[in-house]
Amino acid sequence: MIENRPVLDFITYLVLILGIIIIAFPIWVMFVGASHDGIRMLQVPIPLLPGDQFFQNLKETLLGSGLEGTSTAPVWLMLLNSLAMALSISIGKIAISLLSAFAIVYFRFPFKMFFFWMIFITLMLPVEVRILPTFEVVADLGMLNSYVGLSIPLIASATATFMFRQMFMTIPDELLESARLDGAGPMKFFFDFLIPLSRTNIAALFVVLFIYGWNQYLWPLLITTDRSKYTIVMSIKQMIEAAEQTPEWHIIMMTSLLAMLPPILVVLTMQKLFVKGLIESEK
Amino acid sequence: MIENRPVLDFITYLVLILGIIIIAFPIWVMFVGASHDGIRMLQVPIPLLPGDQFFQNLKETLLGSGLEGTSTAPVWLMLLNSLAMALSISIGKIAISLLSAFAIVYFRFPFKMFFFWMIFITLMLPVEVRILPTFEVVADLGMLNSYVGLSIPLIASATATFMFRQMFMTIPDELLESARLDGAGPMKFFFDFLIPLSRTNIAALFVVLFIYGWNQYLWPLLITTDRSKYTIVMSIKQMIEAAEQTPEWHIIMMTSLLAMLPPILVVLTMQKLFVKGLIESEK
Amino acid sequence: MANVSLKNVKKVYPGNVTAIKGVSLDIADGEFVVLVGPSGCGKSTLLRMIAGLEKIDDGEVFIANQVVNEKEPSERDIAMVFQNYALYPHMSVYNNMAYGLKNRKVPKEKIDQLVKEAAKTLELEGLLERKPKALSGGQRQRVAMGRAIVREPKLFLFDEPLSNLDAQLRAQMRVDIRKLQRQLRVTSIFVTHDQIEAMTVGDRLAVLNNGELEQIGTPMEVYSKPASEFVASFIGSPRINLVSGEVKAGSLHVDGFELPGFSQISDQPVKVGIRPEDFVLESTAKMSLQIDLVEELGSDELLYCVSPTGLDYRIRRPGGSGHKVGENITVSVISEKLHLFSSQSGKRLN
Amino acid sequence: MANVSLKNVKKVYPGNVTAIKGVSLDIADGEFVVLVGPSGCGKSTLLRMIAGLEKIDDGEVFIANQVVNEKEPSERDIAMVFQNYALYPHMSVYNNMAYGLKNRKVPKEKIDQLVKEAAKTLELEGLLERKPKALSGGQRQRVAMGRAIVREPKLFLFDEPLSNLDAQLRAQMRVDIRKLQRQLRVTSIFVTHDQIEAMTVGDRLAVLNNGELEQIGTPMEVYSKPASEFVASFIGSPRINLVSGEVKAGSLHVDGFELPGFSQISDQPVKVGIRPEDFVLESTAKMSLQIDLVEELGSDELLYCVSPTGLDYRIRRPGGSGHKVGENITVSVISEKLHLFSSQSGKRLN
Repeated sequence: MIENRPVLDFITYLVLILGIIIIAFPIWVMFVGASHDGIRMLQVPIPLLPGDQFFQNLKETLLGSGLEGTSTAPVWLMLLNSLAMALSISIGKIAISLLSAFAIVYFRFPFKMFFFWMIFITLMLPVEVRILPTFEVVADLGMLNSYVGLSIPLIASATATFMFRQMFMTIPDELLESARLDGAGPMKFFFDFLIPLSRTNIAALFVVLFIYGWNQYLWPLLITTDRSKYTIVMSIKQMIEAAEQTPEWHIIMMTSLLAMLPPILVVLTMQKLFVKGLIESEK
Repeated sequence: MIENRPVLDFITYLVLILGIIIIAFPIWVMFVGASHDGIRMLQVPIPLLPGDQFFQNLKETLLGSGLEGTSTAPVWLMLLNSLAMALSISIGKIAISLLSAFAIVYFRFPFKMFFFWMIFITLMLPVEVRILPTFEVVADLGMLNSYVGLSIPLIASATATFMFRQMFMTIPDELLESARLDGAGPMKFFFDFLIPLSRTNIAALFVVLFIYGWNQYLWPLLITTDRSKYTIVMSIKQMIEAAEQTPEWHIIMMTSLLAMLPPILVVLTMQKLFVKGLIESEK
Repeated sequence: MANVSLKNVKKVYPGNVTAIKGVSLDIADGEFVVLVGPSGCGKSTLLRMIAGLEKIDDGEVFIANQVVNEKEPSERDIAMVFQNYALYPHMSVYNNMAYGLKNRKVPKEKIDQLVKEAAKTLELEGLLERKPKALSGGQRQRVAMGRAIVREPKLFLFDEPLSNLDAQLRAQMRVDIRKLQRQLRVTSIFVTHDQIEAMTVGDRLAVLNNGELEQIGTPMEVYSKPASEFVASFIGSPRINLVSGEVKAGSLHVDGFELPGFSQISDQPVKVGIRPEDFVLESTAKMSLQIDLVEELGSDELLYCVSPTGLDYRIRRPGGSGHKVGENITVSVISEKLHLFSSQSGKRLN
Repeated sequence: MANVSLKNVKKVYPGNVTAIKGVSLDIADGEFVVLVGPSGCGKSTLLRMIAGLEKIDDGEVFIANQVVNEKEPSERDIAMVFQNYALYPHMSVYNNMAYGLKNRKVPKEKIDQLVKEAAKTLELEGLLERKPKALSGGQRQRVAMGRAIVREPKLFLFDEPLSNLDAQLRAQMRVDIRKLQRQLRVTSIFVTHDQIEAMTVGDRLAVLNNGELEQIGTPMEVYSKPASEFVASFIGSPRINLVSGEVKAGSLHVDGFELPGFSQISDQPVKVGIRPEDFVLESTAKMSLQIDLVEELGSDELLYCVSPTGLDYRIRRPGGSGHKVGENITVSVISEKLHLFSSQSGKRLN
């Protein structure tokens, strides 16, 4: 590779160190904040070392209704709602994408190109862009305030279809032909070959989609009016607003720590497959 | 490829046709709604053919302040704000990602793996996950209600870095070596080879990131309190709420049509490169 | 084990491109036939039509005297070895070999027995638990062979199975495949673009060009009596010398010489083919050539020569003769060793 | 144009793997040297060290009598043709050739003139505006050559430039490269794993094995007097026959025979090498062999034979001899044609 050049090196380091400060430091502040009591958090300077109130705060946050005086659901219920939404979105998207990529790559059917472009359009116009008409449809179908309404419209998108299409295209035709000679029909090929061969891609996609689903804000805000269907990310804006009146920073910090936790857990458990799926160069 | 099977065919069609109904029909309804006057839109049944008030509505929406009685900025200003945010995010992300992918792939420097993983973490924890601490940092730096505050935190993420890393990894080493023999230094290689070779990838990424930036909701909502910095997507929720009191559906439909337009325009102009960048199989 | 028969088989691609222009071919039970030709000649397409991986647009394919045009590939009872081996990357060697048997609902113990036998034949016993990517090129090739033989099919199809191996391994596998086929006696069709492989691996050789069968015969028939100018120039390394000439009143006029004794050929312009090894170096010979380049191949050497009229000739001689660039030599060729082809049709005349 | 000199050059990879174990080599001005060896022998690494693409861990590389160890590749004034050609995919053929000159700040008119000259030499004139992906394999190869010669460097480096071409084109380009080098008289180093290419393209041949230079000499020297068992088996196709034997009291004992006349060799176990073409078929000869397989190559044929003691021999004969599998033949070899190697060191003994 290219030799070292001192000036370029310096710039590289600078950029990277700045990146760390912007990303890592606030997370530390958040963790520290979640481990002190409410009074300490109002004193200046803000503490930079963890306190001893972590589990006390955890209990208070999880079982209480978040901040006093706000009208959100209890945090444990919001976590559950978020989890249900994130899981339905990620699993639903992966299942549909796998099937449609399979259809596009391996089947010849009339108007194939037409359908291909229809799928393509959803990629160009994600749900946020057409959020109003989508809201209308969901409302008309009576799916407001339901898990189905929360997840279905976000499932119908094509990003993942394209990823699987790309993946399937790299599978040599001879593999399919060899499988056919070995007596494997289309569905057998799908389950015996495509799914196992896409393993790392599925894992990587699951992580990305779970985080995507977890972080949805605008859509849940639109379609949930019932407190019991609120998601955790929805509470954050409300808490910041509430903080202006009752600055219970220890609870706010703990809530946002809890909101961060599931994505991190998913990343950590899937990490090996995820990294493989992202990094793996095609052989 | 696999032969046709009638049952599979039927299912494929069903799924695809359902997809079209869910996506295409509401967009039509929206367009129709935007072309009638306010009174017609309140009558039952909802019109299914376009009316003649399109340009009247357009003028009213663009130059007025959206819905009467709401406290949002004029729609043209919101469009401008959205555009500024979307462009800074997409261009900033592409520039930073290109440079960091270049550093990761082509330079040997100490702690390379450490920095690699730091970048990786931003991929696992996108801005939404760490939104509260990020808000704190931005507020402390006095960047609330500014374009810089709107875009910088959303720029610092690594998805695109990985994409470019993957792309650069497919460039054969011999190309770099040949360029070195031809007297090209690192920066010359970057501009003469990596940028032109990533052309389609840059275009595809630009489209995706523009749409991503355009559709940001939670983050602008948090950091803008000044009406003059509101983005167009922020107005949608407010309009729906407002619609319960003053159901000016023709204005709402026109606003959401306008909100859809820039992403669509970007997609259409970049379409050829975008499709190439997404579809192109590595040779 | 079965005979295979093609009857005027055609393949037309969209846009009316005829890839296979009516090929008829009979392969006896247990025979080993090689399809050879340059890339794009349709040899792989023909093989894939026999396998059922490409539709047959016209004509009929018989396997064991049954028309198989409409049969699924898996119902034709054939096994195929692909150029890139097409091993299943997520399965162990054992499962790669067993997969086809499992799909045929062969009982587990029987599968186990068959796989182990095949592994023994191909010396793969220690590798059964490995994944394909942990194997060397030669081992992968043998796994692909194993996957083919374990099913005990009626017909083996080989699609350039040796082209990804290095030269020494290729020479070795060539001999191994030949011996294995002799031992199993399964009818086999082998596609290759390599003329040395084509000459050595099979019982008969079918030379394809441009979707048409140019010649079929044993390797020596094809080499010593090429049916067309194309076959003459394709088979044989170093390449045959081809010079333009004319037959006039029973005599061949070529490069300034007149050779009698071609009275059976009517007057016409011809192409004259001379194999590089058919030149005889004699001090009294008529033809005088100047050496332009000498390639020493060890056991042989190849002289690139120019005639006084400016024509190029390749002459093959035993190695170590000490010929130098710039030297003049005189050579002759006996008339029986000349190959005459029509300038119009390219077909053999003598 | 310059001489090149390697002085005890070494390459050590992380983990103390020594890829190049001290190679010394002198190449005269204008000479064409071929580095040949099996994959992994270090031949490409050595070439890349001369190019400056790999660090030299020990020893010195001289180009035109100057140490270049610390020089950037672009400062060494060399041109390299890569195996995959490494053409710049986003530039036209013209720009591919002009890019290096532009970076050297050559004036525009001069670039234009040089590129057009090179294009003429290589018959690329009609293709200058095309992108590399619109070219055939052979054309790409010529563009890569053009990019090298247009810079008029001191030294050409070729890294297996012909391995992506088909057999006929390869034979053609081999001759073309040789003629071009003769014409330009630029010192050249050519890396290949193909022993036929190695024999024919260069003035001298350097055989590498396992990071060490086994032999250097003209092709015929290397073929007729291989310096080691490795060189004997690597150079020459079909492969040399290698049989274990023993020298005892001046006589060679091999496969049941005793041959006198090896008194200059001390008593030790040896490997005996016999080239397949060095067998003489005589009805009165002592050695009786049974034919196991006949490969007919047209002009030649290769007999795979088994001796009564079970040893395999490859014998090369002129084509069309009509030998059949199962037939018994008697052969002899004259003692001068035997190559004897030490069983321990593999070095040549006679």
